[in-house]
Amino acid sequence: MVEIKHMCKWYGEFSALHDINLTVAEGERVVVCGPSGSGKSTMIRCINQLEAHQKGTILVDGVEVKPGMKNIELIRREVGMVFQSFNLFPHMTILDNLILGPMRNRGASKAEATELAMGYLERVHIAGQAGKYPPQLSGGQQQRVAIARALCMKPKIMLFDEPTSALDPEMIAGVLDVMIELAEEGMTMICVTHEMGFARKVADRVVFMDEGEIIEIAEPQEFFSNPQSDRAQLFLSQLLGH
Amino acid sequence: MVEIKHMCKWYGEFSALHDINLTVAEGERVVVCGPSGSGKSTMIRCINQLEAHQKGTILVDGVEVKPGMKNIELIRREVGMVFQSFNLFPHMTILDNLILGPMRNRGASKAEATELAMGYLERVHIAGQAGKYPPQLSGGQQQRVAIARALCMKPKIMLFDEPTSALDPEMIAGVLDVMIELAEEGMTMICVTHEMGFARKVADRVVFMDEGEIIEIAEPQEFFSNPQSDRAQLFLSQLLGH
Amino acid sequence: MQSRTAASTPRELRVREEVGLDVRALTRTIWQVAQAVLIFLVLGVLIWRGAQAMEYRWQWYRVEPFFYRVIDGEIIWGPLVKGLIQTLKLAAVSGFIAVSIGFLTAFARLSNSIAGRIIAKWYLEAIRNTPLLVQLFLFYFVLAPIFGIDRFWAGVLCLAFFEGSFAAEIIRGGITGVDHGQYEGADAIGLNVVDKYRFVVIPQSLPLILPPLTGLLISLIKHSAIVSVIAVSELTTAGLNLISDTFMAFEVWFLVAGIYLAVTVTLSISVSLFERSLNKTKR
Amino acid sequence: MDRTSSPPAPPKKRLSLVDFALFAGVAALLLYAGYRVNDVLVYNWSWSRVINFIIRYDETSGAYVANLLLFGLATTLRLAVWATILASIIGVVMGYWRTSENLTLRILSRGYVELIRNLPPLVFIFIFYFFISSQIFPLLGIEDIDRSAVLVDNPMFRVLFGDPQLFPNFLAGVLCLAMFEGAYITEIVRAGIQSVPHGQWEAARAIGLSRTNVLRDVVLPQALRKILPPLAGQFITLIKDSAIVSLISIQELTYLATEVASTTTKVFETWILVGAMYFILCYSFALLFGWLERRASRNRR
Amino acid sequence: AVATSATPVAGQSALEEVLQRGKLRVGMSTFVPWAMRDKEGNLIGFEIDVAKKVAADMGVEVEFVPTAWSGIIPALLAKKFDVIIGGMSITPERNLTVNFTIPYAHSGQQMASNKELAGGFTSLDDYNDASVTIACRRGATPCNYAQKRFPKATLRQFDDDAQAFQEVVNGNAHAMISSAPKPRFWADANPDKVFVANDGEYLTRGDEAFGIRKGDVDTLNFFSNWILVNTSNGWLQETNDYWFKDQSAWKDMVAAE
Ligand SMILES: Nc1ncnc2c1ncn2[C@@H]1O[C@H](COP(=O)(O)OP(=O)(O)OP(=O)(O)O)[C@@H](O)[C@H]1O
Ligand SMILES: Nc1ncnc2c1ncn2[C@@H]1O[C@H](COP(=O)(O)OP(=O)(O)OP(=O)(O)O)[C@@H](O)[C@H]1O
Ligand SMILES: [Mg+2]
Ligand SMILES: [Mg+2]
Repeated sequence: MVEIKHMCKWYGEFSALHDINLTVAEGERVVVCGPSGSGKSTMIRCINQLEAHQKGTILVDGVEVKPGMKNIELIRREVGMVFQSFNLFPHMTILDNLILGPMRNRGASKAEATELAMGYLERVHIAGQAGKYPPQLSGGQQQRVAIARALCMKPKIMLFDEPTSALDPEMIAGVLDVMIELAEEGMTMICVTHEMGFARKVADRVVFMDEGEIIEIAEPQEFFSNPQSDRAQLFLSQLLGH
Repeated sequence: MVEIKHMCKWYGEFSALHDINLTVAEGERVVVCGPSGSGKSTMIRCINQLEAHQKGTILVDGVEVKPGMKNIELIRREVGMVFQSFNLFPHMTILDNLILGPMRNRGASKAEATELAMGYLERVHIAGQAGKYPPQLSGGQQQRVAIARALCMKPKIMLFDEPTSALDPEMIAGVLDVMIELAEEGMTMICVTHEMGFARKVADRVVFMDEGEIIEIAEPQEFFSNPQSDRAQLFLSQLLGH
Repeated sequence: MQSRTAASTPRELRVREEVGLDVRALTRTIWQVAQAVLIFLVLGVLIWRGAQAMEYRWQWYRVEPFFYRVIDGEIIWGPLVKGLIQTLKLAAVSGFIAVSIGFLTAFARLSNSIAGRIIAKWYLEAIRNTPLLVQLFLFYFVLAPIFGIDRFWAGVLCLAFFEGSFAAEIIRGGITGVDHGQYEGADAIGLNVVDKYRFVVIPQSLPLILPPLTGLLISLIKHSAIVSVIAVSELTTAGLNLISDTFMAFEVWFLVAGIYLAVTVTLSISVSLFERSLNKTKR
Repeated sequence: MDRTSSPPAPPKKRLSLVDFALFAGVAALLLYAGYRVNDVLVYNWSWSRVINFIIRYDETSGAYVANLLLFGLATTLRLAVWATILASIIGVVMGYWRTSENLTLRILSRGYVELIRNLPPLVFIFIFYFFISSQIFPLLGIEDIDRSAVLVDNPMFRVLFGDPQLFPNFLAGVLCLAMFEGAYITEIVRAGIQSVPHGQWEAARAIGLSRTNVLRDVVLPQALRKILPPLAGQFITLIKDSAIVSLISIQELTYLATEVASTTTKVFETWILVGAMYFILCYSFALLFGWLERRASRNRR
Repeated sequence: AVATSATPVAGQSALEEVLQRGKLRVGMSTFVPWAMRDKEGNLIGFEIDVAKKVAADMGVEVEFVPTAWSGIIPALLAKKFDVIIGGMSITPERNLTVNFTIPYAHSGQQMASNKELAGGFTSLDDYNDASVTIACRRGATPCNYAQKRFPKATLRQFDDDAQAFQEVVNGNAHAMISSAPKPRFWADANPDKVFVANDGEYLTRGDEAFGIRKGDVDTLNFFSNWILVNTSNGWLQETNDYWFKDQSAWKDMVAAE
């Protein structure tokens, strides 16, 4: 589904990612973790080319994505993305946020798009708010809308970038529940998160990054009980000590 | 040292403080806690009139402070204040930050002021950084500089407004150590903080506020082991559960 | 199966390898620049043809004496050079006064003084809501004789009051742009109002104020053209006089435009170079 | 004490010594001016001659009718309205180009903005005017339109564009001003577009929208809120700046004022009255826009 | 299409265009009493009468295009109008850029002086001094004259006569030079501040002519001969007298004092 080979990225002279190799099979669920600044966001943003990489190859569903390529939109439609800060469009109602993509990209009629959107809103347990504007919703609700918006594109894979870290504690559970449901339905997903409970529950593999490199890839049980690298050990101890 | 009687404050129509009564004797150390928005900052900011109150009286060292009074500077020089966000002057070196007050207010010569400042920098264990600029220091170091700056005025009382809450966990200990040393030297202080360890260790009394009112004043042992009001119980349970 | 742990390279050791020249990106860039140049060229040609269509007779050979004449081996500067000097003088003097007015007005607006705020506000409204040309006429024909101000100073003061209103807003923006915590920090160590502004607020607002203020001063050079209507002998006046003497309107206008452009662009570039060197020394 | 009681009224602000000194200073200045006018500057004030050019008594119809200066005011206003509309269109297109990924478009818009901002307005108007009126108009056939056709010579047209006889000139003036102000509006639009948080672009791209759709559906609607207030300000600026087109045979307020001053030799009265006319016009618009903005921001909540 | 519009069709003179269009477009600039506004805001004056008569003789309508003085030549070249009838005096320098007809008026230049500043001057030579300031309308005959006659004096050029005159009233200039009879009108209006220097004698004479585009012989020929005819039959002199002798004939039309 996603294949990253020897991918490198620099910001100017600063090496943000170095020799990244990662293959995610269809239906697989990967959790990425690591200290702040380790390049987690940068890595998953390269997958749909919100950031351009400079070396190596990235294949999404068999198609190579390259910086400056034409029709990058076509690939982005296959890839749903959820951000830490939701990034809903504040000037549109929830429903309009959801139907915008299907209507513009796939030429869906308004009725079709609305039906689809309402379906996903049900799924994230928020159909009652369809007519409201994003700022009127709580953070947790907004994040669930953001997930629904990504799902409306019927993506083959979902990328999550710390979807719960901007939320108040009470809100986190609701969003995680939605993500767990999605995982159980078999959606392929790559998820940057520090919610270790979530990782334990749904992840097929955990990827640990530090300083722009993948340090360790392991199954969650193994990773949590017996991290191989010193840095992962340190990271986990801090996380649990917190 | 500080005497607050029947003090009320509104922001527009919103009642931020209601009927506050609090007396702090010389050498006493008071910790103020309470949920967010309960008016803790507002209360201590009224003491040196960074906020104007509208009703009641506040006496600092026997002098009444009033909104719009002349020579409020004279009172502020008696009262040291440390903010959550340090508020160091970023365009001046650490040393210049410290000597500005003594030179301008007390007409101290540059040599005198520098000597004094270096003394306090020693005391907060940071004398080596005197020539640097604030942005070059870590948060914890900046906060210690802020404390030293306040001390350079030789204040009779120190006010702290959540001095550690903007700091990374590793930084907190250093700042708290300095504050504990200060307390042990007998400085009068009013400290808004959620560091319960600190409160237990140095506070003579703990003031618990909620919704703009003082709900409970008690000795730390009593307050932590056996809070009287429901709200304080709830608050403590959340704080410890966190 | 992927290995569990990878051997890692420390970040400092990962030099950025030359990925090789991206030929496609380079050709695209060149093509796009060429396109833009082409469009500008076409526009230029169209304008030139416009002049042609008017059957205008270009008399560029007549313009040299506008700059200088050599009489008995001595160089006598022509009207355009003299005008330029006068323009620069005008802009410098009124720029200085404008900045002073700007500071005064900004402080008046931020102060507690009711009268200060009212006067500053009316000054700003009056300037903002009337054309500069009308202000100049009023200033020169009505106020100047009343107060006995001469022509040059009438022009200078009028420009200064006009640009001063913009300077005031820039300065006020810079001052209010300083973080509120800085005011509180200054208050908390007991500084009085003057010291608070002198040592804490103004030094920090200068980096916010200076770039737009230099922009303003550069635009002052352009705006100073307007004092030609009261016959202050600056560059535009010199140009207008030449036009009415010789009727060579287009040559003179192009020359005048070229001189203004040269001056403002030179100034903009040197200011940005200066700013860059300032930023560099800061780090 | 009662929690629900409302706060005590804030203390009345009192005038301080400084205030009195300032007011006294201004008053002294005014008095001195008055004294100079009366004693030093001997001048025959004759307001009626100039006011006559604002409104005059028409003997044949026995009513008061508008005269030259009011017509000039109307022309000024018409110029400003049409030029703002056109300049906004230019500004939106150029402002979009300024943020475009295409280098050609960026260079073009940047060149346009820099050129206009670095030339004295007078010079720009002059050169551009002779370009459009000698090149563009003949191509479009504007000069040859039938100025007495029904479509052209009717009251509606007169209200919108003024005297049909002067229409080509008027149009040239509007185009000049629009090109000129367009550069400033370009920068306003660019700032508006760039004020939309980066996350909005990313989110819109992430759901696979094309660049045009991102702008049209997501960015511009949000930028509009930031753009409208400075745009209103620019309209007022345009009312003032329109005085420069008097150079090119358009009879707006300032040009007619010079004519009136010249005919009557009443320089003081003319400029004081014309200054007041501009002030009233611009200030009313400033108040109107301020009110609209406050109302809009209240509705938003 | 572009090529033909860029190079004018040979033989298409302004004269023919006017006849085809049925309308003569005249460029002018306000200049009492050559052209000015009456109480109703209409244009009146010597030039207005001349232009109306030219148009009537051609059998076409007339349209006036008031234009700021500094824009009047480019506007002519850009074909905003067919001819300038604007009190424009002939100078060789200008003649290099535009064509002039034979003169249709011969203005005399008078000087209005400030009583306080120049009251003690006994001869014109007193004005030729570095401390003296003389105002005039930009690009008109008086400016050229002043430059030559008073080379030491400072010259101030304005876009408009009224501004130049106001300078004298305000005491910023010693004197202003303008074509007769304006200096006298103004001296009459401000008797305690201003007087007409040189006992009202003309300082110099100017020759005013129509200005037209270069290379258009037909039009030049027509206008020159029109002026010739109307000089011979006395019409020009008559009209000139009406406007320039004194203001009594038309004062009521402009003033409402
Ligand atoms: N646009 C940028 N320009 C320059 N450096 C950048 C940019 N974006 C990120 N970086 C740097 O790249 C490194 C990796 O950033 P990235 O955001 O991917 O980290 P992260 O693992 O997502 O961290 P976090 O947990 O804080 O989100 C960081 O050191 C960051 O400072
Ligand atoms: N300048 C202001 N204008 C209006 N309301 C204000 C202002 N400052 C504070 N408030 C309100 O007054 C109340 C008390 O604020 P205050 O900052 O004193 O709370 P706090 O106890 O310090 O909270 P925190 O723990 O979040 O710092 C809050 O509800 C706050 O929203
Ligand atoms: Mg990140
Ligand atoms: Mg607080």
